[in-house]
Amino acid sequence: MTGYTDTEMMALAAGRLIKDGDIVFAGTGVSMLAATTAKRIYAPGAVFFFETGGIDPDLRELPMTVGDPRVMSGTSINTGLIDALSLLGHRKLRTIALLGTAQIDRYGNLNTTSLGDYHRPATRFPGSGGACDAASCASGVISFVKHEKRRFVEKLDYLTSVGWYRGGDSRRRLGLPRGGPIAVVTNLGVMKFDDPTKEMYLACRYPGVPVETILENTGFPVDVSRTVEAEPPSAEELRILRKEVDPQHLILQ
Amino acid sequence: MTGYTDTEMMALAAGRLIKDGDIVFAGTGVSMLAATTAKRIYAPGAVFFFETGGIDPDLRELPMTVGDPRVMSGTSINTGLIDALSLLGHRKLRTIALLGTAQIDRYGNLNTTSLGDYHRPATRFPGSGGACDAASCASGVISFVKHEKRRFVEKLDYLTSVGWYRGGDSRRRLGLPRGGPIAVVTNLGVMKFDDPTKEMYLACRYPGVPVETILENTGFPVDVSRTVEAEPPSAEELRILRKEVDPQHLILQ
Amino acid sequence: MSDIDDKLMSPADAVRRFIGNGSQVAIGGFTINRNPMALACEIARQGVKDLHLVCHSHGQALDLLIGAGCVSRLELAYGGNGRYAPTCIRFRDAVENNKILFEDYSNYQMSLRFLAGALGVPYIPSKSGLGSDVIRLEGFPPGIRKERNVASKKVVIAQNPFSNDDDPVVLLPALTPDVALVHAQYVGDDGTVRITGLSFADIEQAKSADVVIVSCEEIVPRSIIRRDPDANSLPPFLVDAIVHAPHGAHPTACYGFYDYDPGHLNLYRAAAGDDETWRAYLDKWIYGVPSHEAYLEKIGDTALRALRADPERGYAVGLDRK
Amino acid sequence: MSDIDDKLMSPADAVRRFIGNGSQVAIGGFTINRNPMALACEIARQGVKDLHLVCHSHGQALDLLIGAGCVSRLELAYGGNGRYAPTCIRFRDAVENNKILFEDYSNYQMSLRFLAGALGVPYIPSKSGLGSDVIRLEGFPPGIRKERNVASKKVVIAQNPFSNDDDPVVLLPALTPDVALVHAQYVGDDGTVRITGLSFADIEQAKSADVVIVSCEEIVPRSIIRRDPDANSLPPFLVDAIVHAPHGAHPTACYGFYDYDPGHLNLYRAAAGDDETWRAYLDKWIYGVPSHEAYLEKIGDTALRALRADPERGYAVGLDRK
Repeated sequence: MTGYTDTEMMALAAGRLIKDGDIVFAGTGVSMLAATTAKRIYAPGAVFFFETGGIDPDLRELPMTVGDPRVMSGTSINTGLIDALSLLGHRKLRTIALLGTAQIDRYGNLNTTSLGDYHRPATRFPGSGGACDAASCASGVISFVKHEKRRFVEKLDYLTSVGWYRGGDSRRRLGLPRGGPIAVVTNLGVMKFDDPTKEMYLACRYPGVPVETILENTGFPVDVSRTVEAEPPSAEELRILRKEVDPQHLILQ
Repeated sequence: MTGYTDTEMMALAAGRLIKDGDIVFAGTGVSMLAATTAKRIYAPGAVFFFETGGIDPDLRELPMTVGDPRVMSGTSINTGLIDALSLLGHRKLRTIALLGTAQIDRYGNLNTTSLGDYHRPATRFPGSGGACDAASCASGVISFVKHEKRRFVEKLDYLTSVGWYRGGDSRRRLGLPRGGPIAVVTNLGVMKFDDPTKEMYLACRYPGVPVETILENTGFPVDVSRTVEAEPPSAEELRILRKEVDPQHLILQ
Repeated sequence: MSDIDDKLMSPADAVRRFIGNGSQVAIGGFTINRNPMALACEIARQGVKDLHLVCHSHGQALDLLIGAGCVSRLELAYGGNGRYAPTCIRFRDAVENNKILFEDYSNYQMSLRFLAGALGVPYIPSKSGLGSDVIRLEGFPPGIRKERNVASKKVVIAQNPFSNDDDPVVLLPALTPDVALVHAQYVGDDGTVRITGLSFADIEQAKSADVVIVSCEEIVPRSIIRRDPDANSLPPFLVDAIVHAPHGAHPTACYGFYDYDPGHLNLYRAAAGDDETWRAYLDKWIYGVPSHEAYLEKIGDTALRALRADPERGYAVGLDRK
Repeated sequence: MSDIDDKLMSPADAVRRFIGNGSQVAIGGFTINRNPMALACEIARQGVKDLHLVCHSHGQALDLLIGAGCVSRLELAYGGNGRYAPTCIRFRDAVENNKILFEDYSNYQMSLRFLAGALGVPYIPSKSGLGSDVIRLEGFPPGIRKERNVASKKVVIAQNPFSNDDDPVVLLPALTPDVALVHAQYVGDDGTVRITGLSFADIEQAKSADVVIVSCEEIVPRSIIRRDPDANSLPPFLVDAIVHAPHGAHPTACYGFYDYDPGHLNLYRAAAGDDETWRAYLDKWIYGVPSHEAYLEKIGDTALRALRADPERGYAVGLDRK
């Protein structure tokens, strides 16, 4: 099987990053697809939770948003926003947040608020939701973004969710003792972050995607010296994704 | 029927102060007796709640303390300490707290912590529990205390629960915009507080108790010019108290 | 006679009695779930103006009220409805075209602000948002900062006074709205409220408000709702108006009763994108129906039946959600 | 194999593994209700020293641990057991005779301090206590103020920065204990915890702690505990040890299972008033029994049967409580 879509590859690439035992906070959209896929394929023992308060649902049907009644079905416990969002930063838990974004900079800071002037934007997005909270408090963030120059930018129009801030130890100096971006999953590859600069580099490119394509679609220079090629989706991965996770193509387009 | 005990008269005197529609926060001991009595005799439509989180229990059996399982039976809702204690100060509710105390001063400040030096007390009492909170946040406080000179004192050994503080508008100036003592129910009579001085005065004496006895047992001067004699307990009041409210004489001695 | 006779009323009476032009209103629910739609539709129908909405992540009620011109100020964390509106459409239009004043917070921040209001404390500290524009940029103009129910500052950055090290925290001002709207599954005839499934921040919102209006799917006897007081959400004395409104969250979901309505949400999306079709939507679904019952009749039994929740799973299993 | 095989252990193993000399421990329950007695007795049996207890209103477990010499520091709001001890007896002895360091707060203050710990914020403001000696007087000596898990100041009085008027608030430092002990009615074999009846501040205490030990009346299948997730109290990943201990709250009550035991509490009261009889109590009921099972055997079936809760009322109807 060779044909697969960008969204499918993104969901699988992110799902592969999740391990049994991880405590994963998932947002709306591709995040939800990656979470549901991971639960079925890679990490049935991972615990997924949602800012709305549903903890460890059975995820037998794909929730469309974190407000979907499917996130409160078959759970261990149904709570509310304050409980769920406080768990993000709980010192005894290693929590990983899956967040979509509209813009990202080289330090993994995210914009899901607006383009242009904040007070009268050219384009308004939904806003932070729990993203700012997850970025501030979780042990790590995996973000999703379409690989385009206008999205991978030198300077965000609005900094909704703090990543490595200005690099180095600037995040810690803000007063955020833990957390920070782990990976950025795009439709072309997966970016990670260097120590100690905390600058983004290209960790892997998807099968058949030339490094040049990635560089052309990134609005700032990135190190590509350590890039490897990702495994293509297996027939079984695609079958599960298409037939079991999202048979209605709610998020897969 | 003429014979009745101090505790019986106190429970009835306090119970008579409670009206249908009141939202009453009750503590342990005589408070509990007054609450359970009021629910049966004077104010079946009053809502009683407890710092432990039980709201509007049926009170078919007398709870011995606020931690008794009887405060969580037949309730409207079972919550926890934070919910219950935050309701005390809720701006849309008129809440009345019933509190026992070991010492009281002329402004209705209470001590339930200790006698003597705080760090090495001659006598240690249980401590604030929710009393300091109720005194700070409720719309009004009715307290219970045995009428003795060593309990009605010029200066408390420890100020656990703020009443009218130092009188006048000193309570408000502390940063407590509402609340304050309404009445003090003793084994000899009921004390109330003057406006605007907020000093205690004798509002009523129980049948047969001379004013002089009260003055002798109060460690500071009180105005007795407006004192009336309370109605004695009726046979029916005593029957309900003894046969229905506390048939085991758990609090009635 | 039940204990709630004086509180039981129609959506029209509840809105008329408790909500006026300029009211600050907290909406319960979350994006496409348990929005108090029967109440929101009635607010739109009565043409209330200049509402100041305060919410965390909202979708349908938020967008409808903005689109109907009822809102002049908005504090929120998120406006979106998943695939039916990745960004809420009339909300987006209002922000991009300067039709409302808006102030962005995060979900945790907004929830903690409601919690502070519920606890009766003036603010609550948090670590969330340090370094972000959510903290740095104020959306509201300084001119309204002295008005009632507008925080004097969006947030305050302070040092933790218990730490000797540099330890900044974000102080979040309490919210104390005039009115909270809640759609619940059950209300007892003693006035006790029960929400099943996730409660989102509905309970904190209700406790933070001066007035609480609860619409519900079912009114049940006191003996039923008090059989399991651990499951209950609000005591009677916090509730000012009770509205019996079956399907009162439609087209959003109500756990255990019905799912969200993809058909109607798609219809809404198609209408909301253009001023003219949007006006037609309002005429048909809001102004053109005199009541919630009439609205449901127009939606139709067949459509409602398809949304019915599986009793065990709480949602409509296998529902076509495209 | 169930999901909790690695967490399921005896009281002895749980205490040995997670509690050491000097540990800061939060005890669940309230005065005579749902105290984690099987765990507290085991702590006493193992002779743990120098515990730093943090609690709101406590009774039986508090008094036993102090009386057994396990405690050197105590932060509390209240120590009492109703008619069985208007002031807890060994607690009173320890305070009056300078055997422990103690610090007084109120119930709301202690609960909010646990809430702050649970939320991961360094402090929480409140109005409660302004003008009182609870705020004015520090119980702990300055010398220990720099130690781990001791607040650098008891409280801080600050001005509300959102107000232009004089508006003082009391800042309460967060509690983040090493261990929280909870006695619950049910734990699922997936690790989910369910408390029924009042939860007191148990949930905040558990969330504020590094380690959570839960003893329970029953372990039930995952399919049962997940049938009603709205009723559950803690998710599995917050729980580190699970101890199956039926009657694990005796002689305090456990709603829905059994009432408090007036006979044993009276026996305790009689013993605790004098050092010699108290020593005999410890020898007989703690050191003289190797385990919780042996303790229950000594209490006897007849006594336990008399405490059995009425299934509808949750307590033992008509129990002789004198």
